[in-house]
Amino acid sequence: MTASQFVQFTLVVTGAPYTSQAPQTALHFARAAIAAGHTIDRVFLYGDGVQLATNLACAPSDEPNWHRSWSEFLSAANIPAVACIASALRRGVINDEERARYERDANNLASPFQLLGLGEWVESVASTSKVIYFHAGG
Amino acid sequence: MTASQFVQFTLVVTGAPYTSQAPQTALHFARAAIAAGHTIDRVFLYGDGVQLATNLACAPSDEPNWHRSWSEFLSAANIPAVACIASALRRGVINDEERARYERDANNLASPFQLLGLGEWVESVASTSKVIYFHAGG
Amino acid sequence: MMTLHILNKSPEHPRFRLCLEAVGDADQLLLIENAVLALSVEGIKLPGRIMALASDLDARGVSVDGSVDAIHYDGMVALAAAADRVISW
Amino acid sequence: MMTLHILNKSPEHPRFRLCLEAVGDADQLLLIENAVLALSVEGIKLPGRIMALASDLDARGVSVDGSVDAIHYDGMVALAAAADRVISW
Amino acid sequence: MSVLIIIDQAPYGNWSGREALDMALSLAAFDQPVSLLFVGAGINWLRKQQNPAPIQQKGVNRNLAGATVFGIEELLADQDALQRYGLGAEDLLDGVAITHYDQDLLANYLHVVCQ
Amino acid sequence: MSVLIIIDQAPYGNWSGREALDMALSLAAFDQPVSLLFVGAGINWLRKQQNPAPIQQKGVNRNLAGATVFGIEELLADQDALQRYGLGAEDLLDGVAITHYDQDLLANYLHVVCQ
Repeated sequence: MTASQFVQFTLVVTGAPYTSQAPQTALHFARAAIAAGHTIDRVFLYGDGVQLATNLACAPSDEPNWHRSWSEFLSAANIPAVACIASALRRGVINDEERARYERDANNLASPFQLLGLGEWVESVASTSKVIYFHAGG
Repeated sequence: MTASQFVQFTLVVTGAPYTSQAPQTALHFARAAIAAGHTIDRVFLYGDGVQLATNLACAPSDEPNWHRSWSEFLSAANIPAVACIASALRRGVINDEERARYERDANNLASPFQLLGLGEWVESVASTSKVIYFHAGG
Repeated sequence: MMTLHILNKSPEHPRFRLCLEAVGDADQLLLIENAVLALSVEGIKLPGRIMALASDLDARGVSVDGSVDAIHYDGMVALAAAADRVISW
Repeated sequence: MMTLHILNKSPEHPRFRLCLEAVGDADQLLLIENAVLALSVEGIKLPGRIMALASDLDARGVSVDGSVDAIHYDGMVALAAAADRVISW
Repeated sequence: MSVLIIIDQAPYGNWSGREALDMALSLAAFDQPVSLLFVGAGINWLRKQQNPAPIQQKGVNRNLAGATVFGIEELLADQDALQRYGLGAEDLLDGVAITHYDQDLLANYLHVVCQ
Repeated sequence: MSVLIIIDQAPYGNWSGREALDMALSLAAFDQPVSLLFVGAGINWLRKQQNPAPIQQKGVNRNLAGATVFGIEELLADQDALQRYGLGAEDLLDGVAITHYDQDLLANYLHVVCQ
């Protein structure tokens, strides 16, 4: 690969923070990809990975806050961030629209995440993007 | 065992709903224990198990709602229910007090769960209760 | 000391072996959730007295012969109540 | 077709074996997270060209000899960008 | 860009197999070529006699049995996994092809997901 | 009521080992007798040279090395796991006792947790 061959990545995170290392590894990868001049067209959270999109997590003050680091990175780099709506609803991560639909008292979807369907992921798979998965380890 | 030998159980759930079968198995066990005349002195959620204590999960209408089933069972049977506060904070399950402390916009702890420390679990272990664990499978 | 071992991992999981090594001849082994699949694996030798949750067997379409007791949740409660010690794997 | 295999499971995990069976001689194998522990297991034969994430090696106190390339996240990105196909195990 | 989704987790004990199946169905819904490969404990998704009603979960048999109707190209079962679990072709859902998990099989797909 | 907490998961890749350690420390804080047993991939918690700063996690070495100060009675390492990972006594944190995982070992504890 020559330096001019930039790649468009889609990152799919399926492991939850403070449960797996997946969101951490994915964030390190994402930062390094941007630093190298590549682009990230979408970050897609699936399965337990949607837990990264809650804005109610409160990390102890002596530990890194992976939720905030991710939100700040996505906003600063202007990367579209999607949590799979089916995964998120089951696991209690909802936006204002779903709060109203399901008649709940609150919503907890962190900015800049959106709740959208698997079609977003299909779009990445069908495109020229390189889709890289970050699963829970073990 | 004769019919008169009733046992006091503590149930510890460490697997998350819609991720593992643990909360389902634990609920079936809990109902059968009560039906048989035993008592449950405490249900303690630990690790990923604290996800059972969110009130924002929205199960599809054609699937059982394990969050609601658990809350209803605990309230009806008047069983003290605790989510480990350290596990819950990291994973974004908070009550009104923590919402205020961490300056969040919402809280999402389902009734009748309380956020308390591991000392609650220690109390069960040190007592005459039989502590039964329900971990994530795989 | 009679121990009830509750195992919920599929036979591929490393915890499965850990559990089997811990089961004594006088112990009881209760297979639940994915662990019931072990009953259809050729050549797995399970120690102690073997039981399995009927609903988990049904869910996964696993049938058992007379050497295994298929029990329900009330049976699981009775076993847990009677055991000197319960270990969940 | 050159495939980069990214493996993050410890050697006890059933996915570990699944990955090793999928790695061809011309492929690259990148060990990350708990998978770096495999480099200290006696007698594990790893196929293809082996790399490992330096930060995960450091975290777990695993040292490697010259047969393994310890790389950083920028190296991981470069490998992923250059590969025809990337499989995360 | 043909996609292979590998399922190596047993059914019902966790959600990852179901969510992998949802991925396959989504691809098919958008007319993307996709195949499913069942290996290891994942082979148990393919048993005929599943009845998850007692554990209050949805059976996937119907979805899997109708997979090709939904546009999924192949349902592949690894031979070694079948043998390990004592399963013959007669024990499996209709429409399953028996194959052998190895590098050559994977080489047929440009995108491989092992969730 | 002596408690044994078994750790069979490798460090840092998931949180279960850390949360098991927190359980042990809590018991010790309330003066309850507790021991920790490291088996399988969990043995890697006991390595001397861990440096999780580059992955921004907290090292547990300090907690483990001071375990007995905190009131944890024993840190036990399974011999087979040590051998598998090529670890000798000199590679381990101070205060670790080498043992053999089997039924007899577990029989010493009335409460066993394998999280």
